[in-house]
Parts: sequence; structure tokens; C-alpha cells
Amino acid sequence: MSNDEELKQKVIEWFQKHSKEGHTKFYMKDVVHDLCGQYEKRAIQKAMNDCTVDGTLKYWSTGSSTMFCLPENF
Amino acid sequence: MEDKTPMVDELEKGPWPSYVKELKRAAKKHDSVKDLIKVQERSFQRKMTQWKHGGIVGVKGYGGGVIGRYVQNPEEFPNVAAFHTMRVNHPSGWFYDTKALRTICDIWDKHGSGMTNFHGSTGDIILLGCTTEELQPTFDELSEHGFDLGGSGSDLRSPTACVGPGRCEWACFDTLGLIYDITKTYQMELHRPPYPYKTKIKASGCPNDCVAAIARSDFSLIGTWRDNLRIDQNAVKEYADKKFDIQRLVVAKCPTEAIELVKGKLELTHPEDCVRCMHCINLMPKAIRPGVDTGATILVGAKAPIIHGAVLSTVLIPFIKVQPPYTEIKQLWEKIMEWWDENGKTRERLAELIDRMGMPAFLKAIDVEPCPQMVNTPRANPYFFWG
Amino acid sequence: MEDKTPMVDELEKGPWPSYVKELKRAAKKHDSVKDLIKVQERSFQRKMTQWKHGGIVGVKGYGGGVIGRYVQNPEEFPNVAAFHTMRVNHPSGWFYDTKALRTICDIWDKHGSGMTNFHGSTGDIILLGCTTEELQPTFDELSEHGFDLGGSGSDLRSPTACVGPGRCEWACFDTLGLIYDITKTYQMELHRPPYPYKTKIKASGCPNDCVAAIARSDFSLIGTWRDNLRIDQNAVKEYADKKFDIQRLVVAKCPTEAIELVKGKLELTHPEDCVRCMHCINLMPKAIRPGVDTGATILVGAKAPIIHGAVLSTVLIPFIKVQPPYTEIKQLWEKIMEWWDENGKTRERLAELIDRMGMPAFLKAIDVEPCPQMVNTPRANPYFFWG
Amino acid sequence: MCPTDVGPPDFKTMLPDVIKKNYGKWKYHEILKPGVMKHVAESGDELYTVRAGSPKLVSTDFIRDLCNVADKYCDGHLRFTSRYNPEFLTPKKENVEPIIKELNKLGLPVGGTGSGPGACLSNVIHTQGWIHCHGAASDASGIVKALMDELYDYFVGKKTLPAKTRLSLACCLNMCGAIHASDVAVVGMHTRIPNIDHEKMRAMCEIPTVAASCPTKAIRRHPDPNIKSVVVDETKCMYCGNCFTVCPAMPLANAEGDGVAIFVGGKVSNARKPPMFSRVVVPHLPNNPPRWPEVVNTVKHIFEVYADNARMGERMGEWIQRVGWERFFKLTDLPFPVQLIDDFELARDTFRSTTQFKWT
Amino acid sequence: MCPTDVGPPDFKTMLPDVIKKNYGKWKYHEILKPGVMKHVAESGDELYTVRAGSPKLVSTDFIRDLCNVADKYCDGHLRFTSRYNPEFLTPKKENVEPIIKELNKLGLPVGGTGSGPGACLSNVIHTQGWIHCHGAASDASGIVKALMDELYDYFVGKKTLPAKTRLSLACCLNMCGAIHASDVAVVGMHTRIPNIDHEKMRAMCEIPTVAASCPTKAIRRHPDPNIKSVVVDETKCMYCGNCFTVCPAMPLANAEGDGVAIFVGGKVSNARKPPMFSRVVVPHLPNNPPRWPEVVNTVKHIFEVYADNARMGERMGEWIQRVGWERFFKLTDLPFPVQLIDDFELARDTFRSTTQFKWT
Ligand code: SRM
Ligand code: SRM
Ligand code: SRM
Ligand code: SRM
Ligand code: SF4
Ligand code: SF4
Ligand code: SF4
Ligand code: SF4
Ligand code: SF4
Ligand code: SF4
Ligand code: SF4
Ligand code: SF4
Repeated sequence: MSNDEELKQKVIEWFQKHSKEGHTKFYMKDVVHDLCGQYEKRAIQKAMNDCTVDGTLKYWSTGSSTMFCLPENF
Repeated sequence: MEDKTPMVDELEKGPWPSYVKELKRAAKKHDSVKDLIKVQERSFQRKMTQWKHGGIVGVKGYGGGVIGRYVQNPEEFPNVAAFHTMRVNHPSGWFYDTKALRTICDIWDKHGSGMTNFHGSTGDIILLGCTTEELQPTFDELSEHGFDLGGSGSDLRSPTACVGPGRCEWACFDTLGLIYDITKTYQMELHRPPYPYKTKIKASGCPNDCVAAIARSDFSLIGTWRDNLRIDQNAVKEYADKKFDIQRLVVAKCPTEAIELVKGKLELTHPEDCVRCMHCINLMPKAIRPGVDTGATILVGAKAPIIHGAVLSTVLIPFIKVQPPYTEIKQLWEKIMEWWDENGKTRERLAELIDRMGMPAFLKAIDVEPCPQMVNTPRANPYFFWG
Repeated sequence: MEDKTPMVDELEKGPWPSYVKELKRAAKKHDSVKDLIKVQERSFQRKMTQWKHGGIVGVKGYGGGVIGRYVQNPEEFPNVAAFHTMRVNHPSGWFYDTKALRTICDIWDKHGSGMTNFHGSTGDIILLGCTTEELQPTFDELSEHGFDLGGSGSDLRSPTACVGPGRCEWACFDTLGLIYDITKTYQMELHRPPYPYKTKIKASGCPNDCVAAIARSDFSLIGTWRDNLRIDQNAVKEYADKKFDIQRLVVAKCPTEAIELVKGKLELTHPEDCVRCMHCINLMPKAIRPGVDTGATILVGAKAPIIHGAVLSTVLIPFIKVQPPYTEIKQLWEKIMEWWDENGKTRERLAELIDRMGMPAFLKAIDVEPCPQMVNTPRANPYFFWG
Repeated sequence: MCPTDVGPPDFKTMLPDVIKKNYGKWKYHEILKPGVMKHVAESGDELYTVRAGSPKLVSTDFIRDLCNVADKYCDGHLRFTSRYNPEFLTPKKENVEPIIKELNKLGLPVGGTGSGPGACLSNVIHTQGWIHCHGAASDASGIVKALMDELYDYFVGKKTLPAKTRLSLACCLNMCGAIHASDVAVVGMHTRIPNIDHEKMRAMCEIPTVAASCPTKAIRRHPDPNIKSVVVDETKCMYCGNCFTVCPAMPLANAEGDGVAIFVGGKVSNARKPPMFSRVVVPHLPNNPPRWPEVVNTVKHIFEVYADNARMGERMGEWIQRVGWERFFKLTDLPFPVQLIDDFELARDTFRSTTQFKWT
Repeated sequence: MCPTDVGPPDFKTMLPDVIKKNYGKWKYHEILKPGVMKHVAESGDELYTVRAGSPKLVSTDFIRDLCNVADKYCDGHLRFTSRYNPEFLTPKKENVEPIIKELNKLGLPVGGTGSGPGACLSNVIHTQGWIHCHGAASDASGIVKALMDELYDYFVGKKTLPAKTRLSLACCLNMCGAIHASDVAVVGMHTRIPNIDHEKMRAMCEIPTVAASCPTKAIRRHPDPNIKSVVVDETKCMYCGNCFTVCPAMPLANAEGDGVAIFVGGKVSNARKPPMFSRVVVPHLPNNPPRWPEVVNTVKHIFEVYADNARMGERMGEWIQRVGWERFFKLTDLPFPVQLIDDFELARDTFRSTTQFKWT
């Protein structure tokens, strides 16, 4: 697995771990904050965006603020 | 469902150009707008919005640029069941050639409702009313033709500039050039919401501030000059000859008594007192001009009332030269964004964060030296830190 | 223990009257002041106070009027081991006859240190330095001679008034009469701390505010008038004849352009614009006087910085007539105290409570109608209640 | 695969030749008449601008109409101002009148220029309203049309104003358009607490997030633990809509309670006085579509009092600052309800800490 | 048994005859020279006032000295002003010079009057300092003596000021004397966190009360549960002394850290401009008894710059408001450290929301 793929995987795992009933949508910041010890901030941001292109994550927005979630929680 | 829309129709009358007329024009081609008119009538009857909250859509890879919208009663108004808007970024200064405009119109008639806001109040072209399915095709076709989405959500919103050097003799820097450069440089930040909340950049070429940067951008650039304004005494004489009351209308209104009539001549008798408010220049554009050592003041923090009340931007950098490639400005902005991103709570704008952490902490974090120009007055309370 | 006090002695020199000289005069009669001088020298050496925190003392039946004080090193300074102050309430306007003053002096030389603050900054006579044992005898003797204690702790502090009708031509009401009446009426509140914290009342006879009521009293009365100021044109002429520059020094500085020189006459051309700032009157006391329909503006909330920063009083009642028995004023004050007492947290002054509960809630509670005079501007934020 | 992140077109490709040539080298301008300006470059070149009013909410055909005019007289170029007004730019003086004629034929007024004495009213900055927003406490396009029909003469310069006057409208207190520093602002306002949909709450919202969203801590968990929802404390709710933004189950819309507030006296430019906020002068007027007579009359009345009383060149806020708010209320005959007295975070600084005030 | 609640003596019994007669019926006044005023009543009666400077902290013998003068020339009456200055009142013009002579013989300067152009400096409002207060971060009487020795000429009118100038001093930020609206204020300031005495804490203080007293929440329970005390977070402490007020175990006094701050530009009267707060211009100067040279020089320097630059009749704060704070710092050559920028509760309103400022 390339570094990129590995990071995307980590991101998805993060979402699987943190999504629970009543709390499924997260800010980019939440994820970056948790993973930034291991990875560079920009790389995490890019991985999250790449996930939305793959469809493994989805953007969720109120119009004014933007969050991410797993497709099944959309 | 009643098809008559008497209340809406009422607004076809009257001298001011009617949006209802526009709706009806679009309704001829688009069933969605037929329903939209009925929805508007319903709102008038019920005195309430007929739209549901949010509902989220976007185009591939982008986290912003689309506002999802669904009607409350899709069974009654099926053609606006999903009626999203797309925010399309504008060329700096809102300059267009008709070819580009016609292209947008054609794409939008093909994929959407044919209704627009030209423009939205941030400055985007608002394509108003799109089904979920048509979002991606609309975007694809737009981007093929050189247009791209603007911001929405927790991202950098479409930066805007006053017309500046495009037409205005007072532009103290190239507002259009700067804003275009910034827009291009930060495409990532525009399209992929990385921040705690929205953030805005606007640039006005002089203190008249024709894009209202000081009122509505977290990072506001406003043109100014460091030397003295220039006066052409011949032109002054022309104004006087035309019975323009220089004393009453100009001199008496200078906020700092910097400019005076001395034996028929208009003189900047106290150049060090001029606060470059533009008033005298505004009133006598043929006779008075800004200086030649021009640049910008950078102010930060403006925003609308949510949550702690509206804020106007406040001085951060009294003077900076504004020249391509604008490195210093961009580095400053990036530093600010980093601090905000690091410390900001969700839905907390820059000004609110500064208020919460304190201006001194902000200055320290972004490595800017304090100076008296930043404040109207020093503090009155004795509560300061040395730690 | 070294008896030399070189640093303190240094302050006997110089043109301004020396408190050190005063200390040494008292030290001749009082051992406590001998020690006090040494304590002062020690403070100068160590750059620190040599006094301990608090300690509660008082006279029988009173909760205020005495500030307990103990020295940090009683073994070194035994004569100031306990060195309390008594706050003795002053006659309104700080008027005395020498008999009364000599009586106080004699009592204080008998029971205390012979040192005083004439006066303390609230306005009391501060008898500075008393042992615990001598407090009650001092008080007893004072009260026998018609003097009583002032406030301290969570009570009404000694109310004060400017000299007003006693000597000043501008007094718009009887400051001395009102303050004496209030002081007598609220002896209970002055001596037996019933409140969440201290509270103060001050009265100035006109907007010059010579007791600084607006800066330091929770309930501030400031004289004003409802009709027009009075101008004596003959006197104006006298000023003009003496080359007094009326235009530059008076007219140009009127904050509202209400007064103008019209063909050598000084006229209140816009009486409705006069904000009664006193400026023109102050500069031309022989020619201009307040109007005759006089009374007071009541403002509330002034205080020093602890805890939320200093506050100036703000307009509550734009105009009230001030006439004995002052019923309306006293009822208003009582209502305010009741609300404060009911809702205030400990150590929360009136202004802080108003800020916490909101001015509208305060007005409602004390049943005062809102009016534009209460504010500089209406609110800018959209967050108001209807509930 | 389509390109992404192309950004907007380069504005330089959109400029008419006369601007390309004189870019950044303008010398002065004149306002020839309402809606018509002449800019002169250092080179001596001239640029004429004709500005038209637009309803902002327009069809593609409207834009094509504009394009036709631009093709005919402006070498295929036009621009829009920061307040939505289309501008037609041409170096040819002789094109000015024909452009005006064509625009009038399209039903578009020409005007909206000027800042000093004799200024026109510009177009209203406004928002979505009931046309598109879920949060709107009032409409936008409808009320703006009603307003501008009445204020039309101010736009075209038949009536003038003492100085630049910016009229703005937002359909809720989010104040899209940043209208908080306008000479006159009309703001949609709720006055009733959220009408909670407990069903939806369970399905769509996260309770801790909802509770946290309320700036006044008016939201608590529902006392009945079986109901996974919240309740709102009526005395604490200031109808701000923060809860609704994060949770669709808390709409504030209410046919009786919704309406608008009028704010007055803001400005943005740094000319003479620094920028100022607009201030609430009427806390509530009802929604009465389609013509909102109460709102239109109040705004028009304020315009008239301003025009009658301010000095030449004095912005609304500058005038009020000079004469005082007490005089403003007297002159306009507007009541002064307690809602106008600030009780939010910086309220203290709005109180009057001086005996300087006027009786009137 | 002694009477209680007798209240202060009735002031009416203390008034000299000429005042009793003309009470509330004064017509005008004149300042004849520094420290000497003449008030004229409607009746034509005249009242002469001679004002002297006092060190405020005085012995009973000092008061007896004053009584002797009053007995000799003023029928046994005198008063004190709201700034502690004794005033001698007499209807007899011929008594004025003898009073002055006697006062001078006692070492007391006559002066301190006037507000307009050519005003004298009045006496310093001040507090207890190291003479009596447990919280003092600086002395009061000592530093005031050092100041007034240098500013003496301004009191007696040998040097004059553009307008009334109120110099005030408080020995800690409680600001007894309400000096927060003075033309120049000197305020004792701690700059180190409380030095906690854990023993005393156990004996004398209630920990929850102590923790609650801190406005910045800098106080937490001691991490070691065996120590029944608290710790202070250095980054959050603003040295306000609230904790010390409720708990003697938390003194802030520190020989190195203590000193004074200088505030400038406040006023109280409503004349011309509304009342204003004083603003911090020097956040820290050291305590250097007995003559505090840094403080004295700084204050004197500010006086001189003010006298040289302000217009006639312009209070310190009015002058600064007109020329701007940036100019004040330029003219005084004082540095602008970050502590001067507000970060307390109403800080937002002190920021500059305009491009209007001066380069200097
Ligand atoms: C003696 C006096 C200073 C002086 O030398 O003149 C004084 C001395 C003290 N003041 Fe004061 N205050 C004195 C007038 C004032 C004034 C001026 C006034 O009343 O016009 C103020 C500002 C006005 C106000 O009330 O806001 C004042 C505001 C304070 C404060 C801050 C109150 C606030 O709300 O901000 C405190 C702190 C406190 O109450 O905890 C305080 C507390 C104190 C204490 C009791 C110290 C304490 O924390 O317990 C001082 C005792 C000193 C001592 O050892 O004797 N003192 N204090 C003044 C009273 C003399 C008199 O009765 O005539
Ligand atoms: C076209 C536009 C800039 C753009 O990039 O689109 C523009 C263009 C000009 N402005 Fe502006 N201003 C434009 C929006 C603004 C705004 C923002 C707004 O209105 O939302 C402001 C701030 C308004 C405020 O303070 O609230 C603005 C405040 C000014 C001022 C200062 C007026 C004052 O005295 O406060 C001037 C000076 C003047 O006109 O005397 C000015 C002057 C000018 C001049 C004369 C500059 C020039 O030499 O070209 C331009 C023609 C003005 C006219 O309409 O008479 N412009 N101008 C904007 C037209 C908007 C519209 O359609 O009405
Ligand atoms: C479309 C537009 C109004 C218009 O008709 O022109 C708009 C529409 C919305 N705005 Fe806005 N805002 C629009 C310009 C603004 C501006 C003006 C500006 O950018 O110059 C502001 C004030 C400046 C600022 O950012 O502070 C603005 C301040 C807000 C706020 C309050 C933000 C704050 O920090 O106070 C919200 C509320 C939020 O973010 O939750 C908001 C939220 C919204 C939302 C997304 C509603 C929501 O709560 O989710 C609206 C979607 C309406 C819809 O159904 O389409 N909108 N909004 C404007 C964007 C068009 C464009 O891209 O050109
Ligand atoms: C005696 C005293 C009242 C008292 O009850 O004790 C008093 C007495 C007079 N004041 Fe005062 N003021 C007295 C404290 C004040 C204060 C309070 C303070 O200084 O702490 C103020 C507010 C100061 C401020 O604004 O910060 C004050 C602001 C004024 C003013 C307004 C000055 C201005 O332009 O801002 C005047 C008018 C004038 O003098 O032109 C005034 C005028 C006067 C007049 C001329 C009134 C009169 O007709 O008798 C009196 C003689 C003034 C003089 O000294 O030249 N008095 N006056 C106070 C003397 C204090 C002292 O010993 O210096
Ligand atoms: S902000 Fe200044 S430079 Fe820009 S258009 Fe307005 S007046 Fe011209
Ligand atoms: S630009 Fe403004 S401050 Fe400067 S001289 Fe002109 S009017 Fe005065
Ligand atoms: S406040 Fe007014 S009435 Fe009282 S002494 Fe001062 S000037 Fe006279
Ligand atoms: S009292 Fe003040 S406001 Fe009234 S006329 Fe005199 S100077 Fe002007
Ligand atoms: S102002 Fe409020 S209701 Fe109107 S578009 Fe903006 S968010 Fe929606
Ligand atoms: S509308 Fe605002 S104040 Fe009311 S409950 Fe919702 S978030 Fe709280
Ligand atoms: S200012 Fe502070 S230290 Fe000085 S007397 Fe008042 S409370 Fe004590
Ligand atoms: S001095 Fe003030 S800020 Fe510091 S710990 Fe004590 S109460 Fe808190």
C-alpha cells in the first residue's frame, strides 16, 4: 500500500471508530487533530479529500459549516 | 393546488424592474420555476419559508460551492423537490465579455432553472435551482468553459476586489491583480473546507472601501499612501470659479484640520495630520489625488453578527507594499489561518478567536509588533499580563 | 532595630508640605507614630507593605466605620501592633467651625495616634491608627460630641456633595441639603452592612461634577436645567471689550454648535441643541448662567475597576426636581437597592449586576420607562428579547 | 474527467481595450448625470459608464438582454458593481444616450451614482428570503421590490439625498450581505422560540451539539428521559437561530411572530467619520406580503426625515451622530421601546455616561 | 450609654454667616490669582476664598494650625475641598493677603485653582500606600510628596497648564479615590502572582471561596491532595488581588515585581467632551523610594509635552483625542508595549476599525 493509501485507510478507520449513534459527522479539524502526531497536517487533509473523491467519505454541509461522514451516515 | 398567484403577480407592477417578471420569463422554459413561483405565493400566504433545512450535496472532490435545498412539500411542488444553488466564482472586479456570459446562460438553461443571482452578496454568480443529478454535469460543463465554483461551508470564500485600477483613479494598488492571484493560489482552501468556519478576503483600492472589506472580510486590504496627497492648484481654482464652496464642503469637514484654504490656495497645511480619509479627494477629484507612495493597510476580523455580534475589521498592518508575487501578504495570511485553524473552535470566526484569546496573544502568535495605530485607545483597565 | 530613617527623612525636604514633618509632629506625642515612621522606612527598604491583611474590629452595634490593621512584625513595632483606622463622617460640603475641629483633634490625641487623613478619598475624616481597646472609647467620645462613623464594608458609604449652594453660583439644586438628608435618613444602611457589597451616593450641583459623582458613585445626582441658559449681553460686551476671544474659546468649543456670536451678541441660537455641558458658562461666568427650571439628572453605576473594569455612571432619569423631603429620589434609590440586594452576588456592584442581568431587566424591575437619553446609541446587535 | 480547481477566468481577458490600455492610469472622473460617469485617463482617453438598476434575481434571458446592449455599444464588455448593478463601459461619448435608451426600453432604470450632496440611492443589497433560504424570517426579493418601487425616484435622481445612502436587506439575523454597516438596513427577525420537532430531532440531530450551539444556554435536554430531545427556556431565547443552523428540528419560523427590524446609521467608507454600525430603531414590523406597507412606509419616512434635516454631504449616521439619537427619535416620531437598549456582550459601551443629552 | 446613629453634624451649623445669608444665591465668581477666588452673591455680598495645598496625611497639630488661621481671619470657619485642600472663606477682601502670609508661614502653598487656559494643577488625590494598607503595590504619601515637589510650580501658578489637570494616585488597582478618570493617574501594580502561604491558607481561608474569587480562573486546588491549599496558573494571573482580598494567605507583594503604571487622558466633568477613562500609557515603572525618580520624571515629562502641544483650554484627554494616541506616543517618545493593547472584557471596542490613523 502506498503511503497515500495507508493514510486514507487510517482516516476511514478513524471514522469507523468514532462514529456512533448521535455522533456521526466530524470536522476536518477533529481528524487532523487526532492523527497529526503521526502524519503531516496537509497530508491528512489531502487524504480526507481524496476519500471524498473515492466515495469512501462524504462531505456534509449546512451551507455554512462543513463536516465529513461515512457514506452510510450521510 | 391553486395555480393562481395573485400576491406574487402584484409584484410585477411598479417602476422598479421586477424579479417576478424574471421568474415568469424563466418559467416559460423551466417547470421548476413554475413551481418556484407557486412556492413564493405560498410563502406570501403563510408568511413563512417553504424550504427545508440543509440536505447536503456537492460535486466530486469539492466540499463547497453548493448549497443544498429541498422544498417542504415535494408532493405539491415536485419540480423544486431538490433545488440547490451553485456558487460560481466571478472574474475579479466582475468584468465579463458577453461570450462568457452567454456561455454561462446556455449551460444553466441546459442543466438548471435558468434563474440566477447576478451576483450573490459574497460576489459569486449564484445559479439558483438545480436538481441533485444535474449538479455534476453543470459543474463539468462550467469547468470545461473556464469557470469554477466559489466557496461555501468552512472554507475560504470567493475573494473580491473593488474595480480599482480597472477604472478608478484612486486605486492605491492593483486590487484585481492581487485578488485574482490569491484566488488562484488558494484553490485548495476554496474548494476543500479545511477550517473551523468560513473565512473571507476582500480588497478595496482606497479608504472609500467600495467592496465593504472592512465590514465583511476576515482579512481586509484597503489601499492607502504614506506620502502626502497631491493638490493641483489650477484645478482648485476651477472649482472655486464654479462657486463650489471649498471651505464649507471640504475644509470644514476634514476630520483632522489637515487641509486649509490659504489665500485662495488649498493647502495640506498639516500633512502629518492627514488620516487619508479621502473626503477632500472625493469632493474634488480633479484637484486632489492620493500620494504616490501607495500600498495597503491590512485589517482583520470583520464578520456578520453570528454569534457575538457584528465586527468590523481592525488595523493589523498599518502599511504594506502590494506588489506581485505578493509573498509577504500571502505569508501573513497563511500564518493567521494557521493560528486560527489551530485554536479556533468550530463556527468561531477569526475575530471571535482574537477576542477569546486576546489581541496580544494573536500578535505574538503571528509575530507582528504592536503599534498605536492598531487601537483607538490603549486599555483603560489595569488587567494586563507579564507571564 | 535601627532607629535611623534616612529615606523617610529625605521626604522632609522640598517645597511641597511634607507628611513626614506631620508624622514627626505627631511622633512627639505618640509612640505609635514613632513606630509608624520606622514602618514606613522599612517599607521603603523592602519595597513592600509591612501591614497584615484585615482582621475584623469595630464598635458596638456597628458593622462598618473601622478598618482593622495589624503590623507584620509586632515584636519590632509594638506600638503599631494594632493600628486601625476610624472613618468619621463629615458635615456635607466639608464645612467646619474650628470648635468642632479642635474637639476632634483633642479626642484623637487622647485616644489615638494624632495622625489623620483630612480627608479620605470617600470624604470621611480618617483617624489613622488606633489600638483595638481605644476604638470604643474614641467612638463614644466622638458621638457625644455630635460626630458619627462613616461607612466601610458592605454598606452605604458616606454620601458626599459638592460645595454647591454654599458658594457656587451654578448649583442647580441644594446638594448639601439633599446629601445631609440622605445621610441622616439612611443611618441604618450606613452603619449596619446589609448589602452584597459597598454602595455610594454623591451629588454635584451641575455638570462640572466637582465631587466626581459620575466616576465614583453607584447613585449619582448631577444638577441640570430644562429651560435655556441665561445670557447677559452687557456682560458679554465687557468680556469682548477685554479682548477675550469669545469666538475661539467659547463658541468654537460648544459641542453642539448651540451658541453663536451674532453681530457682537452671544446668542443661544439653537437652544434645543444645548446639552448643558457648562463650557460657555465656565468660561464666561459673569455673562452666562444656567436656566431657572433646575433639577438633577440621575445616573447609576460608577465604580472602580474591581472586577470587571471601571465604570462611569449612566443616565437613568434625565430630569428630576430635587426638593425636600426628596421622597421621589429616596423611593427610587430604595427600589434600586432592593433589586440589587435581591439579585446581586457578593462583591457585585450595581453596575456589574446591571451588566449581568441587562439594562432592560433593571428598568423593568425598578419601573422606569426607557428613553433615548439613556444611551449613546441603540444596540447594534440583533439579539433582543420579547419573552 | 473534467478539470478541477481551474479557478475563475482571468479578469484581464475580460477587460475592454480602453481599460487594458489605461489600467491603473486613471486621472479623474466626473458624474455627468445620475447613472452616468466619465473617467479620464492620464493618456487623455475617456471612459463612459452607464449604470443600471437590476432586481438581482434574474433569468438567463435578462443577462442575454444585457449582453445585447453590450455587444451593440460596448464591444461586447460589461461589468457588475459590488452592489449588483450592471455597468456599460464605452470610450465613446456618443454611445451613452443610446445605451440609456436601450436600458430604459428593457425596463431598467439608470441611476444609483453619487455620494456627495445630491446623491442617488444605490440598489439594495439583499439576500435569498423565501425564494431559497430555509432560515428566512422575511422575504428578500419581494420586500425589496416593494421598497424600490417607492424609492424609485431616489435611484434615478428625481429626488436626491444629502449623501450616499446604502439600503440593505437580510432575511435573518445572519445578515448575509454584511448589512450591519448600512445607512438603512431591514433585517428579518424571528420573535418566537424554536418550534421543536421531537421526531426529527431524534433522527437528524446530535443533542450535545444542539445544546452547545445556544449562546444563551437556553437549551436543555428534555426533562422526560424517554423523549430524546430538548426544550427551550423562553426567557433566555433570543431567537438567534444558532440551534436551527446545526439542527433542522428547531425551526423558528412563525407566521405571527416573524417580521423585520429596521437598523439605521451605519457606514463603511472611511470618509470623514470612521465606519459605524447600524443601530436598531424599530425592533419589529410585521410581514405583510406582497407589499409590506409598514416596512415601506417606515423606511420611506426615515429617508424623508433624513433628507429634510441632514446637512449637505452628511451620511445618515453622521447626521445622527451630530444631532443625537434622542433628536432622531423626536424627528422621526418613532417610539423608543426597551428592546433598543443593548443587553448583549458589549452593551456597557452603548450607555450614556454623561449628562450631555438633549431634551427633545 | 452613648448615642449611636447620630450622623454627622448638620452642615448648616458649620457655615459662616455670609454663606448662611447668601445660601443658594450666588451670582458669579472670579479667580483673582492662583488660589484666590471671589464669589459675588445676588445681594452684592462678596466671599473671598483662599485655597491651600495639604499633604492630606496630617497631624492634629496641622489641623489646629489651620484653625488658628480661621479663628483669626474667618470667624472660626473653614472647609475642605473634594480634593482635600483646605479653604479659608471670608467676606473681607483685606483678609486675603494676611491669610496667604500665614499659610505660607506654615509652609503651605496657595494655589490649585482654575480650569481654563492658565489653570493650576490641583492637589493629588491619593490613597493609603505603605502607611496603612495591606494591599499596596506602591506607596502613596511618599511618591505623592516626590511628585508634588517637582510639580510645585504648577500648583502655585508659576507654571500653568492648558486646562484643568487632575493628577491622582492609587496604591493598587482597586483604585481607591476612583482615579480611573484622571488626566494623569499613577497606579500601584503587582506583576507577580500571589506568593501562597500554604500554612496560613489552611488556617484562614476557604478554598472554594478563594478559587471562586479569581476572575480569570487561574486558581486551582493544589494537585497534592495532602496539601489543603491552591496553586495559581502563571499564564492566567493578571495580579488583580481579588484572591488576596478574600484570603490573607495570597499576598501579591513582591519587591522586584511591584511598581506603578501610568494612566493618562481621563476626565470627569461634562464640559465640552463627555467624561472619559484614563488609559494605560506606561505599564510598569519600578518602586524606587524615597523619590521614585522614574515615575516623577515620566509624569513631569508628560505634563511638559502636554503643556507644549495642547491648545488653550484643552484637557489632556481632549488633546489626545484630537491628535490621536499615535501622536501622543510620538510626542512623548514613550514606547508602545503589547500590554497597552486591551485584552479584557470590552477590548473589542478599543480596536481601530478604520484606516484613519497617522503615520507618526
Ligand atoms: C481610606 C481609603 C483610601 C484613602 O486613603 O483615602 C480607602 C481604603 C481602602 N479601600 Fe477604598 N478607600 C477609599 C475610598 C475609595 C474610593 C473613592 C470613593 O469612595 O469615592 C473608591 C472608588 C469608588 C468605588 O467605590 O468604586 C474605592 C474603591 C475600593 C475598592 C474597589 C471597589 C470596586 O468596586 O471596584 C476596594 C476593594 C474592595 O472593596 O475589595 C477598596 C478597598 C479598600 C480597603 C478597605 C482595602 C481592602 O481591600 O480591604 C482600603 C483600606 C485601606 C486602609 O488600610 O485603611 N476600595 N475606595 C478611602 C476611604 C476613605 C474615606 O472613607 O473617606
Ligand atoms: C462601482 C463601485 C465599485 C465596484 O467595484 O463595483 C464603486 C465605484 C465608485 N465609488 Fe464607491 N463604488 C461602489 C461601492 C461602494 C461602497 C460599497 C457599497 O455601497 O456597498 C461604498 C461604501 C459605502 C459606505 O460607506 O457605506 C462606497 C463608497 C464610496 C465613497 C465614500 C462615500 C462617503 O462619503 O462615505 C466614494 C467617494 C464619493 O463618491 O464621494 C466612492 C466613490 C466611487 C467612485 C467615484 C470612484 C471612482 O473614481 O470611480 C466610483 C463611482 C461612484 C458612484 O457610483 O458615484 N465610493 N462605494 C461600487 C458601486 C456600487 C453600486 O452599484 O452602487
Ligand atoms: C447566497 C447568500 C445570500 C445572497 O442571496 O446573496 C448567502 C446565503 C446564505 N448564507 Fe450567508 N450568504 C451570502 C453572503 C454572506 C455574506 C456577505 C459576504 O460574504 O460578503 C455574509 C456576511 C459576511 C460574513 O461572512 O460575516 C454572510 C453571512 C452569513 C452567516 C453569518 C456568519 C457570521 O459569522 O456571522 C451565516 C450563518 C452561518 O454561517 O451559519 C450565513 C449562512 C448562509 C446560508 C448558507 C444559510 C445557512 O445558515 O446555512 C445561506 C444559504 C441561502 C440559500 O438558501 O441559498 N451567511 N453571508 C450570499 C452568498 C452568495 C455568494 O456566494 O455570492
Ligand atoms: C472646591 C471644589 C468643589 C468642592 O465641593 O470642594 C470645586 C469648586 C469649583 N469648581 Fe470644580 N471644584 C472642585 C472639584 C472639581 C472636580 C473634581 C476633582 O477635581 O476631583 C472636577 C472634575 C474634574 C474633571 O473633570 O476631571 C471639577 C470640575 C470643574 C470644572 C470643569 C473643568 C473642565 O473644563 O473640565 C469647572 C469649570 C471651570 O473651572 O471652568 C469647575 C469650576 C469650579 C468653580 C469655579 C465653581 C464655582 O463657581 O465656585 C469652583 C472653583 C474652581 C477652582 O478651583 O478654580 N469645576 N471640579 C473642588 C475643588 C477641588 C480642589 O481642591 O481642587
Ligand atoms: S475603493 Fe477606492 S479605489 Fe476602489 S473603486 Fe472605490 S474609490 Fe476606487
Ligand atoms: S484626506 Fe481626509 S484627512 Fe486628509 S486632508 Fe483630505 S479630508 Fe483631511
Ligand atoms: S459641581 Fe457645579 S455646582 Fe457644584 S461646585 Fe462644581 S461647579 Fe459648582
Ligand atoms: S452649555 Fe455647552 S452645549 Fe450649551 S451652549 Fe454652552 S457650550 Fe454649548
Ligand atoms: S440572511 Fe439568513 S435567511 Fe437570508 S439568506 Fe442569509 S442565512 Fe438565509
Ligand atoms: S434560537 Fe438561539 S437563543 Fe434560542 S434556543 Fe436557539 S440557539 Fe438558543
Ligand atoms: S488603592 Fe489599594 S492599596 Fe491603596 S488604599 Fe486602596 S485598596 Fe489599599
Ligand atoms: S491575583 Fe487575581 S488573577 Fe491572580 S490568582 Fe489572584 S484573583 Fe486570580
